[in-house]
Amino acid sequence: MKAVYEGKGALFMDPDPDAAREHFRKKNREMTGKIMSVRDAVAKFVPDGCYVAIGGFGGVRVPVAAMHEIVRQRKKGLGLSGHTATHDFQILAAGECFDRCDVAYIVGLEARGVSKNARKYMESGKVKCAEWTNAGMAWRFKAASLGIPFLIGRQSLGADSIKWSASKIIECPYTGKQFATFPALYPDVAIIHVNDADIYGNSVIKGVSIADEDLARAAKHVIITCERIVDTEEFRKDPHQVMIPYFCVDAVCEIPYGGYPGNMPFEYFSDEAHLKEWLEIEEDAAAFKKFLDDNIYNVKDFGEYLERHGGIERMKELRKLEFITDAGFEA
Amino acid sequence: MKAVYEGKGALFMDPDPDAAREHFRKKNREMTGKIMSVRDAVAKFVPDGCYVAIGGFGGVRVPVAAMHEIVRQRKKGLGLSGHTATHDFQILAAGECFDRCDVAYIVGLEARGVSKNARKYMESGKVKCAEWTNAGMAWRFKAASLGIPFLIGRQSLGADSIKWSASKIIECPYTGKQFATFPALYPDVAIIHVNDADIYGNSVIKGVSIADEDLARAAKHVIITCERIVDTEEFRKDPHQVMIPYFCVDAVCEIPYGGYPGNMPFEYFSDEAHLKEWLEIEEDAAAFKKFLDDNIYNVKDFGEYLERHGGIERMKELRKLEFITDAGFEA
Amino acid sequence: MTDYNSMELMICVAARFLENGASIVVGTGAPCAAAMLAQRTAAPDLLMLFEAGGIAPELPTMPVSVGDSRTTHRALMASSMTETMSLAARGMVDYAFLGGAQIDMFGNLNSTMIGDDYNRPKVRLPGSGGACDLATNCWRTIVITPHEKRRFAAKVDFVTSPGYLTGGNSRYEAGLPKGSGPYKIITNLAVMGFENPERRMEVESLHPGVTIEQVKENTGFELLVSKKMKATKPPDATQLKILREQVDPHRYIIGR
Amino acid sequence: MTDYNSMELMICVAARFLENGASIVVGTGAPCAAAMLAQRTAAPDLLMLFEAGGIAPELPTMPVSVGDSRTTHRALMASSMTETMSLAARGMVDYAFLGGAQIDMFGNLNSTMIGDDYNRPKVRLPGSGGACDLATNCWRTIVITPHEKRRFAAKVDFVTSPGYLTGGNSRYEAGLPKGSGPYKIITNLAVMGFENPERRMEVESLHPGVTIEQVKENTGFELLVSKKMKATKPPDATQLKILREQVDPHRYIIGR
Repeated sequence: MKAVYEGKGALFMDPDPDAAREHFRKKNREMTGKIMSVRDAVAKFVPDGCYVAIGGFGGVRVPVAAMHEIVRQRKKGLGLSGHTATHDFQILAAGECFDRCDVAYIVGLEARGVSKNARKYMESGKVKCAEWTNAGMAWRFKAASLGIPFLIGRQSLGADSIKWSASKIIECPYTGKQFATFPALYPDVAIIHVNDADIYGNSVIKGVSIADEDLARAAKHVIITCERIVDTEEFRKDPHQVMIPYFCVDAVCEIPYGGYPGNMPFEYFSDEAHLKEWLEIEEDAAAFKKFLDDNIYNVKDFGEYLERHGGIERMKELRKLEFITDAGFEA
Repeated sequence: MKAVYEGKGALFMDPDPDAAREHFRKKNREMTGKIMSVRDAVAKFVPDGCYVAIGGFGGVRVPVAAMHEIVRQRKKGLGLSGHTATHDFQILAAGECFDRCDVAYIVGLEARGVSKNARKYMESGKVKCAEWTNAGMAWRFKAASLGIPFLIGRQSLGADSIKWSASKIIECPYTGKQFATFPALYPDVAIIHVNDADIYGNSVIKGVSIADEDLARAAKHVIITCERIVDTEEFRKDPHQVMIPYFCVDAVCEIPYGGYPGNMPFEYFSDEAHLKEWLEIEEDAAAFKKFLDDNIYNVKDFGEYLERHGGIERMKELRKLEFITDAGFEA
Repeated sequence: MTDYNSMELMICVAARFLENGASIVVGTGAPCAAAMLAQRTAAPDLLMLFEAGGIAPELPTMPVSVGDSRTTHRALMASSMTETMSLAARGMVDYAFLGGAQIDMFGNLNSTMIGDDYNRPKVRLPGSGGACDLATNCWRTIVITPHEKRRFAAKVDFVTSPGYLTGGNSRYEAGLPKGSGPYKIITNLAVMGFENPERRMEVESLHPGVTIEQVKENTGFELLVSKKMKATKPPDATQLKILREQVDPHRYIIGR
Repeated sequence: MTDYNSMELMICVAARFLENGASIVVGTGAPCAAAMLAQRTAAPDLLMLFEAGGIAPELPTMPVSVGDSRTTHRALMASSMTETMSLAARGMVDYAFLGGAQIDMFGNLNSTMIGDDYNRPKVRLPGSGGACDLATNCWRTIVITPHEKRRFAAKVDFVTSPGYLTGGNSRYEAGLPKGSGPYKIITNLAVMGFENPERRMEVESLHPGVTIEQVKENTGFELLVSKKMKATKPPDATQLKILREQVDPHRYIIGR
């Protein structure tokens, strides 16, 4: 099959399902307990240089505790999927943890503004990029989850992103029309924050799933961070809940408020004041360095970070805000 | 894009997403009530000659009431997707309603045996076939639901089915490996039986979905038959339930026990005795003709059919059987 | 005469383009306000979709992310990005609102970078997000943007979201779906469309008190002017009341 | 010595091939009984999957369809066909049981038709269902079948589910996944495998009281005989007790 056009962007990961099959063949299918600390999970499954994909979207259901841990452990040379990566991207950019990135949406925080530091990092030349779209990245995870090397779509046709991506343009053998190809993306590790999980990794996501059902299936390793551990019996009682089955999962870390200061649907709303603080302090390099020390590097764990930002009282307020929905997002 | 190989099987429906887009552009997105009788729904949305796809699988969650109605209205010249079509296939074959079929699994009823009459019909030369697989058909619906003209996969490679399908073999532009293509299938109408629906067509499926979430999105028209109508408020209270949104749906028909004598997960188990009766009576052509008269042609509606097979008392037994799971399937 | 600011004007104008029974993928900010306003006026059955998977919510307030909790508040489905994006690909989405740092005369939008070297951008912008996807597959895209010369550029530095590309049939020749494309550009000065064979940006209506010269002065390329150019119908009192009291009572958007 | 019938024998033999921690797509009948027996003996953590979407159920009794209610009884997920089929495509499924009206020396199976004209079959069989899909993508396929000359055919009338095709590397040259393919054929007479470079069917063990001549007489093609051929280990008392009392107390399968 000859492509009509080939983008010259980097393909950071092998899209060959046979390579992935060799890995998945060896993946554990026993129901073994996988509880560990987020520190151990990051140490074990996020080696320097590996390719990481983050669940959630736009500061919503983002595994912030794991992001902090990656920065704290000073991971370097990671590959990153920037799939409407906002506060998560901002944190990893602050740690200069990655040096290559599949971009769909980065540096911004949607309605909140742009991370000055993340932008600076991306303008520094230190990060090699390939340029995609949100649906393009979703298609790449879906291709991987279907065990096929690519999926076609029209997104990126006519756009400059295709030049800087690893998409190709092919002619459909049925219609003769042009479509772009989206190569399967099998990340080395996916980190996904969920509402409920059992000790084996069966996981329930409330609110929108974004592309996380496909991401969990595409990734070679999966770290689940969850608001709470529940008994497997809860899932067996009603088999319509689990979105990520245990055999996709390698580590389960219980971290209540692990998505703070982001929004965790059906749990707590985002702490817009603290997110604003992040954005503002980035204006001043020295202050930002101290801010990172105070909030990540010199902090024992995520629990201590939560304490520094109001602890359980603040969390209770954010829970209220999640359910008292007419309060507006700046409350 | 040149195909390495092209199956010579028929492509009954146009896989071009642009043709489908023109249809979907005009599809109603208002929340208008769509309640109607199954008689009216079949009369309106299943014209002679159209291509029909049936939800459910293997006698499970099959819209039997609608199948009877198609036979009773003596629909002719239909196209049919045979995606582990068992009792539904048997009914439509008894009515000789279709003359072309995309085959994945037909004429059999899995562990129950083979429908002699359906087999005879398929051996008669009256039905033009193309040969697929279950995953192949699922892939075709998924391609349609993704708005793309084809999806690739390995199923059918090396198999003779590919010769009698409209699959082609292409070389992956990333790996150089061979994959089969599965052209999008946009049926004219899908008929799907569900547990709960509201008057607009928002629908909840309990148990396995088979490929019905994709089928509902692929089909140009969708008839929902449901065990019960529920208030939309039930769905708005918890937005994780609805699998088929109202804007895919054209008709909603409330038919309690509408999947009888099949199994309806979380409602009632199959009536194996009656299914056996169907299989056995097909051995005798004259007796089968009378059986069809008594059960379909000379029956006013599906309610009368249920009455003839024990009515509410029998249904209560089958409900018991669904929940008393150690009774075995021949009880 | 009712008093209003230019954000209110743009939102009210945008809301009027959304007819009842249409579907729309909604972003944060002004687009969301316009869709909410339309639902509360002429288009109660406007089907609201969010790119991260929120389907038909009853929005209690403005979302801060297109994936946040608000987007599934009393929604019919909490689904996935694939759900929304494939709805668009199937032709089930009538409208999407887009934005960008630059727009050219064919409605091509840039939200990726400023500069001429992709590997060393002068300014790195967020990128497509879902914008390119929606610009590709939704039937009609609408842009709400301030009217500034540097934004309305002769050439965008990067085509993030394709409009009519180089005009004429070039959009469809590139493989984009027939009949789709930019529909209206709504600024603080005017409304523009592309209803001409070259598919070039054309002024369709001028906002109250604005002259065509003002519009041209603030545009970095040659604008066409519709022969049927008229005055923009200003916001009416009902629109403003609903916008201010129900849609954005905290003035997050209209207070900008 | 324990007494058993040949269905019980085949099920017990098949169960022993399923190791703990493996995953398997289960069909109705004997395969399901074998998987349930394995779970209750050496392989409690055998991950049971059904092609219609039932994931890891605790089966209360034999399903009558691979999509019926039993397949989601106390399951971890009630998912979709795409879920199971894509698990297989990703290499997450170790075993599948298959069947057919005909099988050839390379393990190719026919469940589509008897005859030589596709358009006018002498006998129309159900077709692939999910068999071809599983034969393609699962790592190892196992067949449980009666040993009859007309079934063990020199040439199958239709390759529904590809085995090793024409032997050697032909399966992989056709694009099927490396390392996948037929693993064991279990009949009422013997167990056969394909552990040779030609990928031809080879007798690995003879059931108690069966001679190699008997096997050959009931086979329509030339069988290889493994140099390491041994006697099949008969069902043990524990297996039979569990099979009869827990797995199939109604004797739906073992009573056939």
